[in-house]
Amino acid sequence: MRYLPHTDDERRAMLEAIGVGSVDDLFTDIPEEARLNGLLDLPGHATEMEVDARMRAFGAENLSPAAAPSFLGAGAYRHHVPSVVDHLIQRSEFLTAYTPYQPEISQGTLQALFEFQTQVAMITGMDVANASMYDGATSCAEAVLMACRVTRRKHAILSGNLHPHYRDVTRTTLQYTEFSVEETDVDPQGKTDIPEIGKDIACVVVQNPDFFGRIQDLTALAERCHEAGALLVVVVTEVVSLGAMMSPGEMGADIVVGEGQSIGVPLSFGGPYVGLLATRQKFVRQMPGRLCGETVDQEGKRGFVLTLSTREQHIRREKATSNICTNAGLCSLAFSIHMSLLGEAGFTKLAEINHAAAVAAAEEIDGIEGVSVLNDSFFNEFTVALPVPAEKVVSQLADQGILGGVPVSRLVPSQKDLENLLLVTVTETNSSDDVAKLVAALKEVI
Amino acid sequence: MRYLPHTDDERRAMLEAIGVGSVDDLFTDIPEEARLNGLLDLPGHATEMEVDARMRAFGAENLSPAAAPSFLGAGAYRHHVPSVVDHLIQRSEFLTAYTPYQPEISQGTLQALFEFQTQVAMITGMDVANASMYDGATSCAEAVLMACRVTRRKHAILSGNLHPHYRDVTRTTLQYTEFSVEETDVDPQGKTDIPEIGKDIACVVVQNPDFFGRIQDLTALAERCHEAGALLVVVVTEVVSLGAMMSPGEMGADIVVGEGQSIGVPLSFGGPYVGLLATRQKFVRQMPGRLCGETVDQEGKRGFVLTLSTREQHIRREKATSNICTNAGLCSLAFSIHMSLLGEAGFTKLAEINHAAAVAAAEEIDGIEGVSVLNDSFFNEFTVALPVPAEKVVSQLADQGILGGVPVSRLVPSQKDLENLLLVTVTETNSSDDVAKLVAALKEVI
Amino acid sequence: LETPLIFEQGVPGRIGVDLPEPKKVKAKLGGLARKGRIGLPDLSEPQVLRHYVRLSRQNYSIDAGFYPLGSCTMKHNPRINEKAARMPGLGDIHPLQPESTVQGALALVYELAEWLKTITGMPAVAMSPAAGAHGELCGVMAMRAAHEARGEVRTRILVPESAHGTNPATAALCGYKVDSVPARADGRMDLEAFEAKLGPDVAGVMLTNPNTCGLFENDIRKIADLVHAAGGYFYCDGANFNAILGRTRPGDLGVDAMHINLHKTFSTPHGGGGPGSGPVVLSDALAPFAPVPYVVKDDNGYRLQEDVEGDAAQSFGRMKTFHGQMGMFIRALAYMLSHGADGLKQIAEDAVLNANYIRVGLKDVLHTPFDGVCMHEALFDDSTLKDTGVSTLDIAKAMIDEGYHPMTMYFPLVVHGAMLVEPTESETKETLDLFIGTMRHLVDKARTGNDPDFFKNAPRYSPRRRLDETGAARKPILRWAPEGTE
Amino acid sequence: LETPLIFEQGVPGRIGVDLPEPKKVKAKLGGLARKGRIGLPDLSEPQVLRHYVRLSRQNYSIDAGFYPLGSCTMKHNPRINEKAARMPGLGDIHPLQPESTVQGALALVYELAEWLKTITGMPAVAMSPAAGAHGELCGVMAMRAAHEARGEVRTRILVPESAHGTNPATAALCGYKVDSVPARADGRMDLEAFEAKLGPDVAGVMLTNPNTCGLFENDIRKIADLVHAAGGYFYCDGANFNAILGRTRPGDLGVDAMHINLHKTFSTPHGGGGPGSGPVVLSDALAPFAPVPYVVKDDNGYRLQEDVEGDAAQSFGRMKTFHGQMGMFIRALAYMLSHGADGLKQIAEDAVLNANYIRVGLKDVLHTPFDGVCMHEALFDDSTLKDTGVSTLDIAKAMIDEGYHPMTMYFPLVVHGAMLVEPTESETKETLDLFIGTMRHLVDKARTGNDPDFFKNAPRYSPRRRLDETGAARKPILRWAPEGTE
Repeated sequence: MRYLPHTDDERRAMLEAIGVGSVDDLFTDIPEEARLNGLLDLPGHATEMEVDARMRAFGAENLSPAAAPSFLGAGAYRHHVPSVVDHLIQRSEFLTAYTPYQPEISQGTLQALFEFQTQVAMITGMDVANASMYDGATSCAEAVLMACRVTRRKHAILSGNLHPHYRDVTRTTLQYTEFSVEETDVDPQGKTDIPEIGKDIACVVVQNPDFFGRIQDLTALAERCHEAGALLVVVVTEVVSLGAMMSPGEMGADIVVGEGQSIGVPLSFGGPYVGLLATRQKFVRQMPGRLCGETVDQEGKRGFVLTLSTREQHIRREKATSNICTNAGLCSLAFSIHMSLLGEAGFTKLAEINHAAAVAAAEEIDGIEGVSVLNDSFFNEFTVALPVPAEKVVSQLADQGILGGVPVSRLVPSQKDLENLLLVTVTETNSSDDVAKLVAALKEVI
Repeated sequence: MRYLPHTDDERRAMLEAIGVGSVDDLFTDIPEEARLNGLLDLPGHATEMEVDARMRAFGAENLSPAAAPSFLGAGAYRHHVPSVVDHLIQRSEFLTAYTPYQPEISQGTLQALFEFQTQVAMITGMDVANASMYDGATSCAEAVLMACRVTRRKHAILSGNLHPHYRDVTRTTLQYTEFSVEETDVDPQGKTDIPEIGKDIACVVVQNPDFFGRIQDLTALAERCHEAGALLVVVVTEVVSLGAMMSPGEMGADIVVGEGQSIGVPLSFGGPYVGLLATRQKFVRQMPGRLCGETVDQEGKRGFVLTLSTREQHIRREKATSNICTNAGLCSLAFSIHMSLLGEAGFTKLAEINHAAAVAAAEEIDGIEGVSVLNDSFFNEFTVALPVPAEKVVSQLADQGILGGVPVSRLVPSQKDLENLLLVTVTETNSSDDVAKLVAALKEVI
Repeated sequence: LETPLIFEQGVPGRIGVDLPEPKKVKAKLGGLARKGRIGLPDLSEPQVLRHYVRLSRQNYSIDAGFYPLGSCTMKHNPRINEKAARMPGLGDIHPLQPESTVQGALALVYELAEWLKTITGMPAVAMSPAAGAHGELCGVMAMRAAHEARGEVRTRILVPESAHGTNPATAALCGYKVDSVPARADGRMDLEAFEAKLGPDVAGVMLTNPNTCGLFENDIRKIADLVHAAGGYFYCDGANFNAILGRTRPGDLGVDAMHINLHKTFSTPHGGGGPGSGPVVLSDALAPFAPVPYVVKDDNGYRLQEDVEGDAAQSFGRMKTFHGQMGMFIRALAYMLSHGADGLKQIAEDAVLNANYIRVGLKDVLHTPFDGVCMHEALFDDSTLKDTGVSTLDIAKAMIDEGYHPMTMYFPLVVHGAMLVEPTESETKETLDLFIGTMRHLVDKARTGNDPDFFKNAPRYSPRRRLDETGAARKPILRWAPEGTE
Repeated sequence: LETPLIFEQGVPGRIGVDLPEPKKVKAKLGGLARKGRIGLPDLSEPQVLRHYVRLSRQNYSIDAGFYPLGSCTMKHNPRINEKAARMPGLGDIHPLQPESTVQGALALVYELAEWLKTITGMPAVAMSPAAGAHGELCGVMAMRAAHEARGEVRTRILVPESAHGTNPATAALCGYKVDSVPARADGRMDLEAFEAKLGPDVAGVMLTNPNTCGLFENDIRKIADLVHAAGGYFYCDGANFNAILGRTRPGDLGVDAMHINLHKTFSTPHGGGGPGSGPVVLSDALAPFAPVPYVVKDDNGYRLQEDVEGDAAQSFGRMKTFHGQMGMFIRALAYMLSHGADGLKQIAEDAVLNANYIRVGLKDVLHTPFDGVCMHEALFDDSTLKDTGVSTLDIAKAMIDEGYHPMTMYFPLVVHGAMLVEPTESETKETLDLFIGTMRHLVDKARTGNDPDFFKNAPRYSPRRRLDETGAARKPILRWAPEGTE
């Protein structure tokens, strides 16, 4: 077997050195009735050629967005990732390194994390960020837990226009804790306001642009939160929007969480992605997740270490503030490399291109008889009201090789009144021709 | 432009430091009438996304052997290359390094070359090998030049069953030198013998297995050559055959040249490939191409350097023995990594699999009515006599998505008597199903 | 040459990504367009490439050397797995495509789930957890959901002293009080103490097996029976599953839930700290409570059960934005296919063989706190270093200069100055022999005591010397800021 | 830890590639099956991976630092080019597929040829040469074929003293005697001497432009006219084409043939010594003699002219097994598309700007043998080091310790202790400033003369110290052999 170096001779020699007669003697602690005799009921080892063919076959049964006009979003976005990003994250020294607990021989990972934290803080308009979380939804749940710790309060208000999965994950994460959440109505028109913020409320969580794509000015809400002693948690699922929009920090957010997948990370059917979490300096010690900090070595040279780990569970055990242990390491590196390539000029221009492409597409779609775009404002994703159920339309478009968008009903199946709504995303990867194909196909199927 | 770092401000500052007014002042040596004003008549710079799409479109217009049962050979062979090979050769330190003229900071490349030389010497059964040439045919031409230098004779005999392109390249390379070649008849039956070897003959060049796939025992020919004071040059176009066959060295060859593409190097429409050249210790100083040798550093540690460069043109200029300057660097690295992965056990087994698959396929093809396999012996490639012109059959198979082999007429267009012959190669990449498809399609079209 | 921060390198006007000109449209940003600069540096592509290549060269990695990091299972990461994860139709598909357009992806997830079920002997598996700790959360939530479904309120969870720190943290997040069970002299959980702590308020036990001392909990069947008799569930931490692959199955040991670290046992790369993936196998008792979404196969092919309804009506909820760490699933399945039934068993045997070979090779110079054979990792304490002035940490740092990544130090907490060495099955006998020789040399050197600075000043040959971690924590600098600010 | 040779690592029985069992058949090897062992070592995949990763870490590379190697044009190698070369339908197609199945590949080669023709202003291009020197051979063979076609026998070829060594070697291989033309004091070829040497036996001239002193041959039009008037052809060595991209075209300068190093000017990676690619552009006079094969576009699409017949009846033959370095063509075209007309011109301008910036930055500490602006490389001599005991070589080795690859040394031969610095357009002003500072520091240090060992013992921080090259050549060890043999 190509990955296993020992020959039978070597195994024999090693068993002898250990002083046992056979490899079975090393497994005698396993209760006899639980020992497996013979092999698992699985095929034998496969050659690389076979594995390659098998994997290729799985891939061939999917319709790749690279091969189809594709307008999918709703929390995961297709963007062009420069090839240098994927090349770099595959370097052995990044790919096959462990968590940088030994800083002397991990400065590469550590400096990259420090730079990542800085980039995330910059684009969100916050003071500090952590070294990443699993994904956007888990970041959101952790932000609520963090807000509860900061405010020593137990309840959170989630906007109904927060991505349904983010609400689900937050609710799931908190269900067995002493904390609870309430949710406002789902409202594609964006007219529902956050109710009164009581003295027991730790935080209000809103998404911007919201699930339906609408952009809101959150300044007033931030003030209401602060007056009530609560924190404002702002969720960003399309991080490219931060290149075009006023940052959550500027609007007064206390914690910003988001999904960083758009920058540097492939769609990969939903994961692995990279959760972002940024906050104000004063809340640093209540942050979940890993943090990398600057320091000096014995010779006074600048270096970086994982820090504030007293918050973490391997030190505090049952008093730990979260059970988060790994971060999204390599995905945060990809994010950071892509962001470094973009820079200020590239990141803002990428946002501009996305917005402009989406505005142009929205106009065309809005011009279809019987179809209307609900949004007054949006970044690169907007809600289209169809005269028929969106799920069916999407399915018909798929038959024509077009990935036409995400039906709202897929994420909010319980609300019949939303079943005609379709979320459409347009990015720099969509040509005018793609949009024309979508428009033509929509006209045909409705 | 993403690859060019200077900003206009920087350019201005630099021009000022240089003391010229504009960049045009740096180009005044160009005669005015030859200066280009404005831009070349070419499109402007493209984004990576555009380049990616453009290249993908070129690829999409080809029928990839990965997507079709494919039986092509005749000097280039499809084999499975383990993914670790391509990963490693893309490491910056290998990919973007220059020729290792500064050995202190090039030990990686140098040690790999030393290992490559050793591997090539081992599989060919020779004492030493060089660090690679452009490809098999250029190696062949260089071997003839080398034989002329060694023997101080001026004529070479090329077997007619040497790959036609190898004969062409050798003839082309020698045409303006003081050396000349004569060629024996092309003979698919393999009955033509090498004529008498006169005292003016520097070398005899034969291919084994020959162009039609036939395997010969060259021991007697080697003796004849040596008696006549000539060298025997053996050409190997399918290097995997060396895992199954007695080596040219064992048969008495003086120089072995070959195409190393089969090990580690993708088909890539014909290049870049990796030319092999190995010989006896006594001829070392007459070898063309780069050589890497072992030595020690100031502290006595083992290290490697390019050596015997006094043979090379940057030292001897017009007295240089060849104008070969670069080698196939990265391709020889790929070869060496793949060979290291295979090892003795893997290389011989790979050869065994190829041979067995080809024997099985030859039997099936030979069983088709009106079709016969000409070879008594072969490795993984054999000649099939069809009842109709092979070129037409191949074209019909291609229409069905099958790459059915190489018509002999494509390489020897002048001989009408060979037009029904088809070269068929079967490797470890061909499934039994592939062969069944070929057989079925052949039955249909003939 | 030192590598400056990326923020110290840019010049406005440079660009690392060419982009087309945006269409001219009237902005619809609701009047909320960004006004100020973000502060990101502008670099060319070659600059960025060089920056990260240089950074990478300051890292140690498995590809470059031996990484005997106990409890982390740092094994070979095959490149075919990386290739597969990037194949067209796998790396580039969107999680919310219509199911009809992702049948291959769903089939792949389903097949991986089937392999995991066969390997563990368990009837169900929840695929979505993103890491080991996330998997623990999944398993314990399923336990709590099951208790609640029966209308039971249980408040305590039993965890052995030697457990990974995430175990108590997870229990706490599920609202349980953690009750710590002491270890016996042989390094296993004290069965009597365990039994004494059981009661109707005990939700279950969280046990790592093989445990963090590298030992198999040989009472495991009794533990399972006892906890089941008390109405509790048995959560097994699968971090060390590598040791028993194909030799025993959690399903045969009475386990109700176990997470599997795909990034340990099944070799998806650690990536400098992630991403991981932690599917959780579940017993029949816990399966109905598994989180959504999951893949279902029926006559029409594969579909996703995405909502808490129908068959999933008892699901405890959703753990992740989308369906799970697909990129890791692809790699793990490629790894499993490559090994097959024979290779998987060989993994465990060679991993355990290697650990015991190291244990025996060092036991006369480093004290093993527990007798007998170990599983896939060998645990030593610092008793032979007593009075030498050289600590476990010093030994670890000296190893860096010898070309090794240090072993795991000071864990498990139950052993003084613990050194936990996990060689994995990937390493050759030659590497182990060299390692044993080096470690013997270092311990000898420590015990002769004539060169204390050798240890205190290690490492010398690394990109950085020892770093001031205390200073970093006291006044944390967590981001770069332009000069003159803050 | 030192890295042993791969042959010192294997153990029989290990395997790095799993292979299926061969079919059972009766061998048809003509009784010539291999009998003995080959001697190759057997290793596992992780061992091989680690071996090469470790080897790679002993290399310098452009990706890791500045590589101011004159005459070599070590510029940024974009990764999109690597990606493109591996795309399905490009990296995996066979050279002898039916033309109908490779129309995309033929179109790509054709398009690259069109770009090269436009950029050089030449009417034809031979794509198959595998490297620069191979391209020279192609060009000079075309010259000879053209003379022969006219029935002329010419025996001499004129080459300036400062030429690349491959130039005379190439001429010799084409049966020509090389007649060396001296340089003028300003570093260009001496026009009068040149004219004096012309005659009816002169086949042509081989001139590098910009020349190897980094200077543009400003008499080039006169040179072309003179050689043409004498019935000869003008071969231009295009190694330094990077300097004049988009600013002038060989076609406008009277050139008959020029090779283009795709691995220099168009950035296909050097790969530690290859593979290269050296297409040759040809004038109308030489085009009919171009080697086969080449791509032809007609109404039915693209086809290959593979034989010396028909339109190619005057072709001088074939230079390579197949059609050319396709892998390099893909990368070069991707590079050209990425730059476009604007970017290509900017390349030359920035390359020349950078070289002059270094020239001016160093000219008060290092002597420039020729006055005035340079093109894309700056040439210095060692006169300011005279009597310091420090040689050009010493400076070069000291540069290694400062984190740089040395510049080209002792070339061109016409300048004493030459140092040829080519920064390329890829480098930032910061990098150049740092480099200038370092070089000034080193020259200052050499001239103060108080630490000669500093130079003689450099490099110190590289994987190896200075190596014994003389010993290596005296008794060459060119392969590993098992102990006890030889």
